[in-house]
Parts: sequence; structure tokens; C-alpha cells
Amino acid sequence: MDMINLTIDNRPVSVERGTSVLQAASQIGINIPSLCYMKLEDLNIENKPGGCRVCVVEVEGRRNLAPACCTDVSEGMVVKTHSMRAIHARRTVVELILSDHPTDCLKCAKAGNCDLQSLAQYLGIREIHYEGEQSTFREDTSPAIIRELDKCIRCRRCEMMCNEVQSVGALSAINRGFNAVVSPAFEMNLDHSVCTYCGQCVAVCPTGALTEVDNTGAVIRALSNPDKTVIVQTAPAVRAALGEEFGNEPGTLVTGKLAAALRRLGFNYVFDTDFAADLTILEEGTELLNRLTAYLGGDKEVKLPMLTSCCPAWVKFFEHQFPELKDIPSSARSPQQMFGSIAKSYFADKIGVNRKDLVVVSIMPCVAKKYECSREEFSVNGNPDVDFALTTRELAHLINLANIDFKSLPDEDFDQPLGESTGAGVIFGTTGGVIEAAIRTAYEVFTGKKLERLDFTELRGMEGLRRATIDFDGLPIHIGIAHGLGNARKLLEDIQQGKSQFHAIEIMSCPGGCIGGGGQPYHHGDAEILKKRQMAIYREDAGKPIRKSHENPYITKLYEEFLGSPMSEKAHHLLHTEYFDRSKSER
Amino acid sequence: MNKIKSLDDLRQLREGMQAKIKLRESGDNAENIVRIKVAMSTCGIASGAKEIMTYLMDELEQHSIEAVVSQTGCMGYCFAEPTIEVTLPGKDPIVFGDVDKYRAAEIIEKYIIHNELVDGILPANYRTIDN
Amino acid sequence: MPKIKLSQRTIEIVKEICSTFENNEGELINVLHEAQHKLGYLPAEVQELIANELNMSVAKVYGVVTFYSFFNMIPQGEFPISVCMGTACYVRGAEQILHEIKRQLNIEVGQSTPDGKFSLNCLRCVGACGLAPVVMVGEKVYGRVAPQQIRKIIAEYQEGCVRPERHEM
Amino acid sequence: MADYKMHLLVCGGTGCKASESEQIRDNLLAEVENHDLTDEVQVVMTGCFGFCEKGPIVKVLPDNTFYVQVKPEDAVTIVEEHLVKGRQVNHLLYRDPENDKPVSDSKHMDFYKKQVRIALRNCGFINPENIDEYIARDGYAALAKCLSEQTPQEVIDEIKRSGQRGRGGGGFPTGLKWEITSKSVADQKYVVCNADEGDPGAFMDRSILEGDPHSVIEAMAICGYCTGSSKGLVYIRAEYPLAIQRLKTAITQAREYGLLGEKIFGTPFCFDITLRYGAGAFVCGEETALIHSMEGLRGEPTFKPPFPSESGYLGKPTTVNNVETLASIPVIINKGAGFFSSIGTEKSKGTKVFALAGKINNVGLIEVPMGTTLREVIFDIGGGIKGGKKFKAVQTGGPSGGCLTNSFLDTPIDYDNLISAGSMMGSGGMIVMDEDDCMVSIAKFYLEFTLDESCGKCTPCRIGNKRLFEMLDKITKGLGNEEDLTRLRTLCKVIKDTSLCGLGQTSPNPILSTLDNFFDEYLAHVRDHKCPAGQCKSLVKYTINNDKCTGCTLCFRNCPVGAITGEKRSPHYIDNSICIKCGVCYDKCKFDAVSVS
Repeated sequence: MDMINLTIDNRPVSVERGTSVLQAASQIGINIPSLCYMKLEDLNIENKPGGCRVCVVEVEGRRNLAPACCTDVSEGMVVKTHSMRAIHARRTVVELILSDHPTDCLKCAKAGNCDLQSLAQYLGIREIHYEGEQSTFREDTSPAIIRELDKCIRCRRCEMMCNEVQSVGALSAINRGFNAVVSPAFEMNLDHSVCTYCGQCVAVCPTGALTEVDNTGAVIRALSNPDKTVIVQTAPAVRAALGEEFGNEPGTLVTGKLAAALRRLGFNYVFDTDFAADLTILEEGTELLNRLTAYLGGDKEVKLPMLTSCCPAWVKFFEHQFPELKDIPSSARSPQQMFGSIAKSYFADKIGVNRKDLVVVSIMPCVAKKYECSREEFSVNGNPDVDFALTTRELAHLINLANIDFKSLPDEDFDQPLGESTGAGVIFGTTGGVIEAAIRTAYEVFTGKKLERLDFTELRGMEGLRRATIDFDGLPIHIGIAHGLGNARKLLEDIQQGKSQFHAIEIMSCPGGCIGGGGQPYHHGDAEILKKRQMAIYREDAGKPIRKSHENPYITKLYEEFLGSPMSEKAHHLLHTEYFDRSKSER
Repeated sequence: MNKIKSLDDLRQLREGMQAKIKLRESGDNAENIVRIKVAMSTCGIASGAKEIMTYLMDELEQHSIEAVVSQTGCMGYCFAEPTIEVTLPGKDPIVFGDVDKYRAAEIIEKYIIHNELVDGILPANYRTIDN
Repeated sequence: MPKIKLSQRTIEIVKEICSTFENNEGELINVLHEAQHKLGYLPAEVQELIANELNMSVAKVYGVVTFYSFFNMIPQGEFPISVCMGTACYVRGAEQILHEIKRQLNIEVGQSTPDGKFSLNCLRCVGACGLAPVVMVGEKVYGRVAPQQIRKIIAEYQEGCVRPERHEM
Repeated sequence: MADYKMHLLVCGGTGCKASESEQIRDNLLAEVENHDLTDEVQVVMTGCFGFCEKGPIVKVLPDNTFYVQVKPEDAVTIVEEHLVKGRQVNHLLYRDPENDKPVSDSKHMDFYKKQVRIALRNCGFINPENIDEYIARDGYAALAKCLSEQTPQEVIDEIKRSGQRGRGGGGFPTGLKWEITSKSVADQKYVVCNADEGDPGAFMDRSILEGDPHSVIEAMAICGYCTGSSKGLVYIRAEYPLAIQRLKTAITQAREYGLLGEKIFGTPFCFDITLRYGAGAFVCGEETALIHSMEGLRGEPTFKPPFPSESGYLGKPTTVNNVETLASIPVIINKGAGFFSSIGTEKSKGTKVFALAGKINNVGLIEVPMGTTLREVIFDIGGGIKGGKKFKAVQTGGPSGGCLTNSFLDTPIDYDNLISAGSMMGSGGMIVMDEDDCMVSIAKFYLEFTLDESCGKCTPCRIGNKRLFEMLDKITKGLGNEEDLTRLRTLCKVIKDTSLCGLGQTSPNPILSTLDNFFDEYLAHVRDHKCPAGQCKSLVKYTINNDKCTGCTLCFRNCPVGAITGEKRSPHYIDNSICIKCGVCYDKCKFDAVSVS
């Protein structure tokens, strides 16, 4: 390995060639503040425009200060990261940013979580010497995301996520100079763009320029209305991340406390989206087996590979970008919507409540779920199956608001019947989980044999594109997995060109799957957090007594009492959906 | 148009072309070469100034003498047309009258090449229009 | 933003331009130049079409269009007036010239007169510094312009002039 | 082809063309035909002669007569008098400003005397649309020499020995730049000619491309040979239609002759050139921004290293050279490195082209040896200040440069001297200012330009320059205070220190240099709220002198905003709350009754 020796702040350090000064400094514990720079290790995500100029350092022999994030180390380099010259420049640069930033921190959604705020505090900025005109932009509210570009600091992280990682292309830098900003085409609102609401822009925005639509107020109103029965479902990835908002180490599982907190918030029934995930497996798994059987029976019309459809951002992505492939994904609704549909039919009947008086709230790691529950096809006579979707962050906020001491809560269980779930439902929260859950069921149904090994490690991991072949008792089933829409695009292009060899493909929009969702506690650029959440999900699965969806007794009961069988007419009506070509529409 | 395939092709083309813009090069460098002005007024032309000018240009070319031959207006020596004014580098202009081909050849041979004086010099009491 | 419907002919023109550049994303700027040359300006619908043809995002096309001052998203006047704001022109009084044109036409920089006859823009040095200050009307250059001449220059175009050849959307 | 006895060269540069030089050419042609002289007289449209102040220019050869400010109708006179009767047309001759005597030969004009033309060697001499004329002037001989006699490294060594540095502004040694690309290993490399000349008030590159496009093409091919690249791109401003057209013609001709394309001069070397158009973004003069723009992206710069020489266009090694740099290359090869390095100063060799403009008598394009003093350029070549006013400052280096005063007049011009004087070479714009120019306004003018042209990627340039501009604006409106001057300087230094690219790193130079050299003027604005040059409108007040005003009502009738009131035949009065300080009343008053304070 080619090692480079240099001196940082009078300390010798030896690092690999190609390391940046920023990384080299952090290896010896020197923290150089930065703002636009962001790197998600192992996910191949890096934002390095060298634009904010906060990380400038003094490099001996250079006329100007150098940005530590983009300056590679070189032999014999002498760097001063905290010389007075560097500190002065850094403070001035941050003052300049603040001079073009609203000072409404008190009511900013990002207060306390804002990188710019922390930086200004760290640098001890008490006065802005260069006041002047501020750039102003129209606020944009879509069903899921709010853009307040007055707060944009042009770090370009959102643009990078939207284009390079997600390949969505809803956002681009526009204009130039003082008026430069990141925006959809023609400065239209996001809902007029190809935006999928994956929320990855929100996940990486260092300030309050991009935030989710806040539904806590609506939920509070519902909870305080005595005429309403308010029930809640909570997605698998939430339990692996919520603790972070209360000071727990990343990767701490808080399933029991989560249920307890929701109950204390006043929800009448505390359910689990994992239940609906098990249901999804039965529907989607059955659909896959039907297609496979037809295919093996010589049906050339059958669409293979089958693609998963539980991720709403992914659904919107292919509706915009690959409308000609819209009959390839499974027609199964997402777990959130299956839950809503069953809750407002089966469960409402069971407890004798009119669907109009039943409010279904979901807690999701996702901002696209807000958009998903607003889709017209997921409502009956204008009444949505899921009324409100809150993000993990919003829930944390509600818990704090209600003065619930989260850490000291006892562990409680979910309510029945929609709270029972298997390990298969849990792993929906991470990339590779849906397909693993599907295989656990499909294998047994298809082969009629009991699956001995439940952990399909070949399907797990953080690689953006993964492939594996599972032996279905002599029949090799080829599986593809993609997380991040940019990776998904590659698989779709293969399908378009007829090159795809897969039978089934799992696609999740967010890097890491739902654990890395746009509604999760902010990772602030630390990819380790995502990995720890992923490990937590698999831990939860391993600890579950039942780990195969078709063995969930309440699912069996649901079919017996209500749905009949997977893919039955009733199931089709309540649990499946159709997709639309959005490539030409006014979006 | 033929392609230029070698250095020689280029050289040939250049030599051919140089003659065509030599006039401009010489103009730029007039002080250091022979300058001849041919009076080209009505009487001059009537007495054959045009032919003399062409003859001078050809002859000079033959002798490989770098020179600028230009036309000028009436010098006022109508009695002695065609008249020409010859300026050698570093010398005052001298005007020759009654220049026919024979005398032109003589002027080139004697005055321009060997710097000997030739008969028929007109008194230099006129002013060229340049001054 | 008001929607316009592109004529079939316009669509063909744009598609043709894109295909001369082999529908290559890297040729975006050349495509935009050509389209603006043929159509006079680049409305949103044309940008959408170009994005589609070059298989790239509209946002990116818009990002490029708004980066370069040469590209226009609104139709220019029949006679676009440009005032050179290069240094040589500036020190020889370009500001007064600009002010006078604004006053005469009663429009600001970047706007067109209500009758669509004139539009006003500033441009960087045209390189005719010897003639400073310089005003261009269409392709015609007016040098050593004095504020008093503006009325006369504008009058030249007020009536009876042939509209420059341009394809209608 | 006829053997012409006379050549009429008509300047076809943008400036002269704007003054109808094409009409002049057409009229000359018609007149030549009228007099049956088509076989004897050749009329040629050439590139820029440089003496734009006196354009349009017509030069008659072989007697080297230089006619200035020719009008289309003068064509008749030139043909009848000069061509037919052999008499120079006196009233079209240039007059020596010293003694008003006509000077017929351009060599004797002060404007040309001190010039040494290398990059401009063919401008105003050959027909740029005729490759033969370029070849006649040793064109493509340098390329032939390189291909047939020298290895790429030998050529690079020759250029390194010549000491040539990039003429685009940075002054990076050309030979070294080529060497880095030549040593980079890649399946494809590129040669890029940066013709995105954007400095306001600079038109060197445009003139070269219009007047001698082949010199650039030849040099690009030589660079291709040296660096191992077969593809050349010219990134040229779309605002230069004439240069584009001439370049296109030249490329076509070079291809027809096989001087571009496959197997040039029968050697294995292949090279061809395509054009890319800029679209009005000054920052694209920065090489990384230029490369992004060529790739069809927003022209935003990226941090260097990696330099384009290693990773440039499409990620491949790319040599980016400025037009003027390239135009000198064939001369270096033909005449040898020694010839080039014998001209100039110790660290800056050769000549430099400047675009001389502003309040100067002889506006134009000049080429002088490095080391010529500003005084020689401004007073000898430039003929001094217009209208007998006093010299105040000269701005070099465009928006990246600074304003130099009297005390720098005897400084020999080279890269290093200009930088230590607080300015820079830049691409070669030189704007002269006189006593009527307010230096705070000038600084503001440049800042406004940078503000307009900043790409907006990095904080210091995007927001910092905005704040600088706002402070200057405040000062020119008389709202500034002395503390602003300190803050101005502090912020300037941080912007220089922290900006991403050359644009931001140099954008404060116009402020810093005027703060250094004209601090009193700034002080006058902030302390006394006065503009000594009388240029800052907010600080100017127009008043009518009661004693002098006759009540003629001329000012009243001309005031665009109705700020003037008064009865006929009695003194008028200006309401300063309405007055927009346009100065019309001042200009119109025949009795000198309006005064400015």
C-alpha cells in the first residue's frame, strides 16, 4: 500500500495515497469542521463539491487556503487546520452564509438538528459583520416534502442524492451567482416534477431547507377528538432507529417502548405494520409463484422478473421513468396500505366502528408514505385507508411533546389482531428483507418442504446491487436486489433490453432500505448508523418465535374469517392495486 | 484542391504563393529595397508608361532584384514622358525621363545594379507628392 | 407559467436538431444554441422536448439554460437592443446610453416593449472597444453612440422594417 | 490568377465591419471594375489592423499608404486619385497628433513604431479566408517541421526553452503544460483552445481568430502531436459570429489540403478540430468550468488538482491553451526558441497583445515586447489621454486585475511585475481612465460584473462578492462610513483566500488595488460624502445659478422628470428631490448657468 507522510497541526501522520486532508486529520482525531461535504462509507455516496469553503486549512507553500475535503494528501505536506488565518476565514465564510440565511431558528423544523446552527455555535459566531440582501424563494409544499429555499446553503447534497444516487433528476442547480439554487425544472413545485418523494434530499439536507410535511398537528387533533377511534401502525424500520432520538446508541431496538409510548399518546389500538408485511408476503409470494408456475408451464406472456412493490417512491419512480414496465411489478399494495385497507374493513367491522370514525395513523421511516396515503386509489369515497403518515422523527417529537420519558418506559406488546407479526415481517425494514421473507414462504409453498435454513445471508448486506440464486429444491431461482433508485435503474434497463435473467427483484428506494429512509433520525453523514440499524433488524428477526409469514396465526385467521385465500377476489380488491403511466401527465 | 502530402508539397505551394503576396511584404519593407515609381498620368500612359511599368517589373524579376514598382501621378515633366523615379536604399530619389524599354534596361543594369549614373536624369527640383 | 402548445413543425425542428447531434446528452449546449437560433427562444415546452430527446432530466436542461446568459426563455423583441457593458463602453458612458434607452422605451433590462417590437439587454464586451460606447440592434452595431442619438436609432426601426426571418412556434 | 500590381487591404475586424468596411470593400471592387483595373488591383479583406480608433482602415500596397476612417463613399476617390492618378488622398491620411502632419506609412506612426508583432503577425496582412496566403507566410511550415524532423519531446523542449507562458492570464509555462499531458497515459487525449474571451474590454483573441485563424489551427495540431492527441476542440464565444465563421472556413480549407485529418504530411499523425460554443458565462474561461461547459453541463469550476492536463474533457488528459498562446507557437518553431526568448524580460518572454481602450486617443490592438513600460504603451503607442485630460489610472487584467496609477507608469510590463503592483496580466485588456473616472465606481463596476458572472458554487464568491458590492454601492451613495472601508478590505482578503476558482480568488483585486492607490477617494466618499470625480450621481447636486440663468426654459423643456420649474425669462430652479441627475440640463444650458457640486 502506497503510504504518504505528512504533518497536520505539528503531528506526523501516515495515510494511504488518495486520502483527503479532512480524512487524514480525522484519523488522528483532529476535527475540521465542514458543511457541504458528506460521505456515506460503503454506500458509494459522496458529496464533495468543495463549495461551502468551511473546511479550509492552511497548507504550507500554497498561496490560498485549501479545502480539506477536496485536497488530497501529498508527501511532506504541512497542514495547519486551526491556524488563526484558517479560523478567521472559516468564521467569515460562515458569517457570509448566515448573512444570507433567515434567522428564524426558533420556529425552524430543523432547530437542534441543523448542521449550520451547530457550526455557528461551534465557531462562536455572535455577530454577522456583513449584512445585506437575502435571497428569497417561493415556498413549495408537496404532499410529502416542503422546500424553503431561503434556508438553502447550496451544499448541493440534495442535487447529488436526486441525480447521482437516485437518478430521479427532479432537482438541479439552477441560475447562477447569488441567485443560484437547487430546484425542479422551471422552478415549479415538486408535485409538478418527477420527484418520487423518496426523501433522500430531506435526509441529507444540513439545514431546514428541505423537510417533511408535518402531520403531527392533524394527529393531535384526531387523538383529542372523542368521536374518533384512532389506531396506529408502525413500520419495522422505526423500532431500529427511534431510540436514537432519545439518546440510545444507534442500533438499539426499542420495539416494546415504542408500543408503550404509542399507547400513552392515546392511540386506541397499537398495531404493527409487520402484520401487514406478513400479509404482503402471502399475496406477493402467491403472485410470484403463480407467475413462476405459468412460466414453467410454457406461458410466454407471463411477466418475469416480478418486482416488489412495497416502496411508494419506487412505484412513483417506475410510473414516471419506465411506464412501459408497469405491469411487471407485483400488484400487491404496500404493507402500509394493506394495513389501512384491512383496518378500515375487517377491523372496523370487528369493533363495530364506521370507517369514517376510524382514523388510521402510520409511523413510517419514510416521507413518500405521506404521498402514498394521499393517492386516490387508496381511498373509499374520499376517505383514505391511511389517514396520516408520520415519520420516525415526527413520532419522536410527539413523544417529547407529550412529556413521555421514553427511556424509562416499560416494554409493552402490540395489540391484537393486527399487531402480531413474524420475523419475516420485521426484515422488511432493510434492503434484501422483503425478498428473503418472500423466499421463506415461497419455498415452502412451492416445494412443500420445510425450510431448514432461515437466514439467507447471501441476500443480505449493503452492496447497492446484489444477486443470488436460491435452490428451490432443484429449481434455481435467480434473485436480484437493488437499493437506491440509481441501482434500480440499472436492473430496469436490463429488463427493458431483455437482458435480465432474474425471476424476482426486490427494490427499495433508499440506500440501506427503510432503515435509511427519508423519515428516519438524521444520520448526519454517518453510514455506520445505517449498518447498526440493519443489524438490529436482523437481531429482532432472529429473536422472533415465528419467522415465516405464512405461519402467522392471525394472518391465517384473517384469510379464514375474511379474505378467503391469497389472490382471491376480495384480496384482489382490498390488497392489490394498479399503476399509472405518469411520463406525460401533468404529474 | 490537391492534398499536401509532404514537406515538399508545402514548400512548392508556398513558393508559388509567396510571389502573390510579395507585393505586401515589400511594401512593409520598402525602405530597404529599390523603389520605382512610374508616372502614370494621361500623358504618361499615352507615351507608353504602362508598358514600361510591366517591362520594369518583369526585368527586375529576371534579375531577382527585390523592388517595389508602383504608379504615381503626373510628375510635371510632360516633355519627357514616360518618366520614372528610382529610389535606392539610403539614397535620394532620382528621376529619369524619356524612358523606353532600352533605357529601362540600361537604368536597371547600370544604376540599380552597379550604381552608375545614367544619362537623362531630370533636375531634382520637384517635390514628390509624399512630402 | 402559461402553457404553449408546440406546433407539429416546431416539434419536428427540435427533434431534427437533436438528431443532428446524435441525441447525445453532451451536446446539450450545441442543441440549445441551434434551437434558439431557429426558434428565437427556449420556452419550457421546448426544453422538455429536448430533455426527452436527449434522454436527460428536464431539471438539468433548465439548470443549463438558466446558467448561460445567452439563452432566453421569453421571446425577444422583434428588434433586440443590446447595450455593451464592457469596461471600455462603461468608461465612455454606456450607463447613460442604457438609461436613455430605458427611458425612451419605458422598459427595464430583460423586458420587451408591449408591442413586442423591442427588447432590451446588456451584454458583455462585443470587442468593438474602438467604437465605444456600442449599441447593437439585432446584428447591426452602432458605435460611438451618444444619448442624443438614441431616439433616432429607435426611430429607424419603429416602422416599415422587415421582420427578421424566424420560425413561429 | 492575375498578377496584381497593387493590393488594397480592407480591415475586416469587428470594429471596422461595424463601421461598414464591407461596404467599402464592395465599393472599391466596383470602382476597380469601373476603371478596368480588375487584372491589376486586388482588393482583400484582412483581419484587424489593430488601430481600431481610426477604423475603418484601407491600406494600399506596395506603397504602404494607410488610409484611416474611410467611408464607403471614399472608395471612388481612392480609386480615381490613388490608383489611377497615383496621388495619395490627403484627407484620408492619418495625422500625427503632435504636429497635425499627415503620415502615410503606418510604420511611421507612433501607434505601430514600438510594436513587435508575433501573435498578430498576419493580422491585417493576409486574407484570413485564404489558406494560400497563410502558407505563403510560412504557414504550416512549423507543423511540417515538427512532424518530419522532431520528436514530440524535442518540440516540447523547444517550447520550454522559449520561456513562453500562457497568455490567458495565469502565466503557466506552456511547454510544461504540454509535457504533463504528453506524459499522462490514456487512450484518448484532447487539445482545447480556450477562445471564451470574456474580459469586458478585451478583444485580442477575437482579432487573432478573425485575422489569422490558421495560426491557431496549426498550433493546435502541433500541440496534438506533442501530447499524443488526435482531437482538438475550440471553445469559442457564441457572441463572436465572425470569428466562428472564419474559423470554420479555415478548418474546412485545412482539411481540404490534408493539413487536418488522417496522416498529415504523410506521417501517421492524425488530428482534427471541432467547435464548441460558449453561451455567455465568463466563468467558463476557467479551464475546469470550460471543460464542464464543453461536456454540456453548467459551467461550474471544480477544485484543482486534478488538473485538466491529467483529467480533463470526459475525464481524459486535456491541454487547454489560450488563443494568443497558440498563435505564437508556429513562430517559436520556425524561428527557434532563441528568437522568442530574446524578446521580453527575464521571466516573461516574447510579446504580449493588449487591447487598449478607454479614455485613450488610440484605441486598438497592440503587441509589444514583454518589458515595455506602461508609459510607452499609453503615451507613445496609445497617444495619450483623450481630450487633453489627465491620466488617472490604467486597469489591467479585467475583473481579476487592478488599477495602476502614475507611479507604476515606468514599470516594465510582465507577469510578475503586474502581480507585485497589485494587478495582473490577465488576458490583456488595458483600460485607461482619466480624471473624470471615479475609482470607487470603477471598483463597483467590476464587482457588479463578477457578481453577474459568479457561478454561485462557492460561498465566498456567491455571497461575499454580493456583500462587497453592497458595501461599494453604499459608499457611492454617500451612505458608507470609515468602518466600511476596513470591513471591505478584510472581506476582500478572505474571499481571495477561500474562493474555489480563479474568478473568486481574484474578484476583490479591483477593490484592493483602488483601496491601495486611491484611498483618499474612498475617504472623500465616506467622510465628506463627496465624489471627487463627480461621477457618483447620488453625491452630485445640480443647481442653477440665478445670476446666469436667463429663463430660456431650455432646461425645463429637456428635463425628463420635470424637476425644473420657473417662469419664462426668470431664473429657474431644480427640485433635488425629483432630480435624477441625468445631467441633461447641464449639457443643454447655453449660458453656463447649471453647476454641478
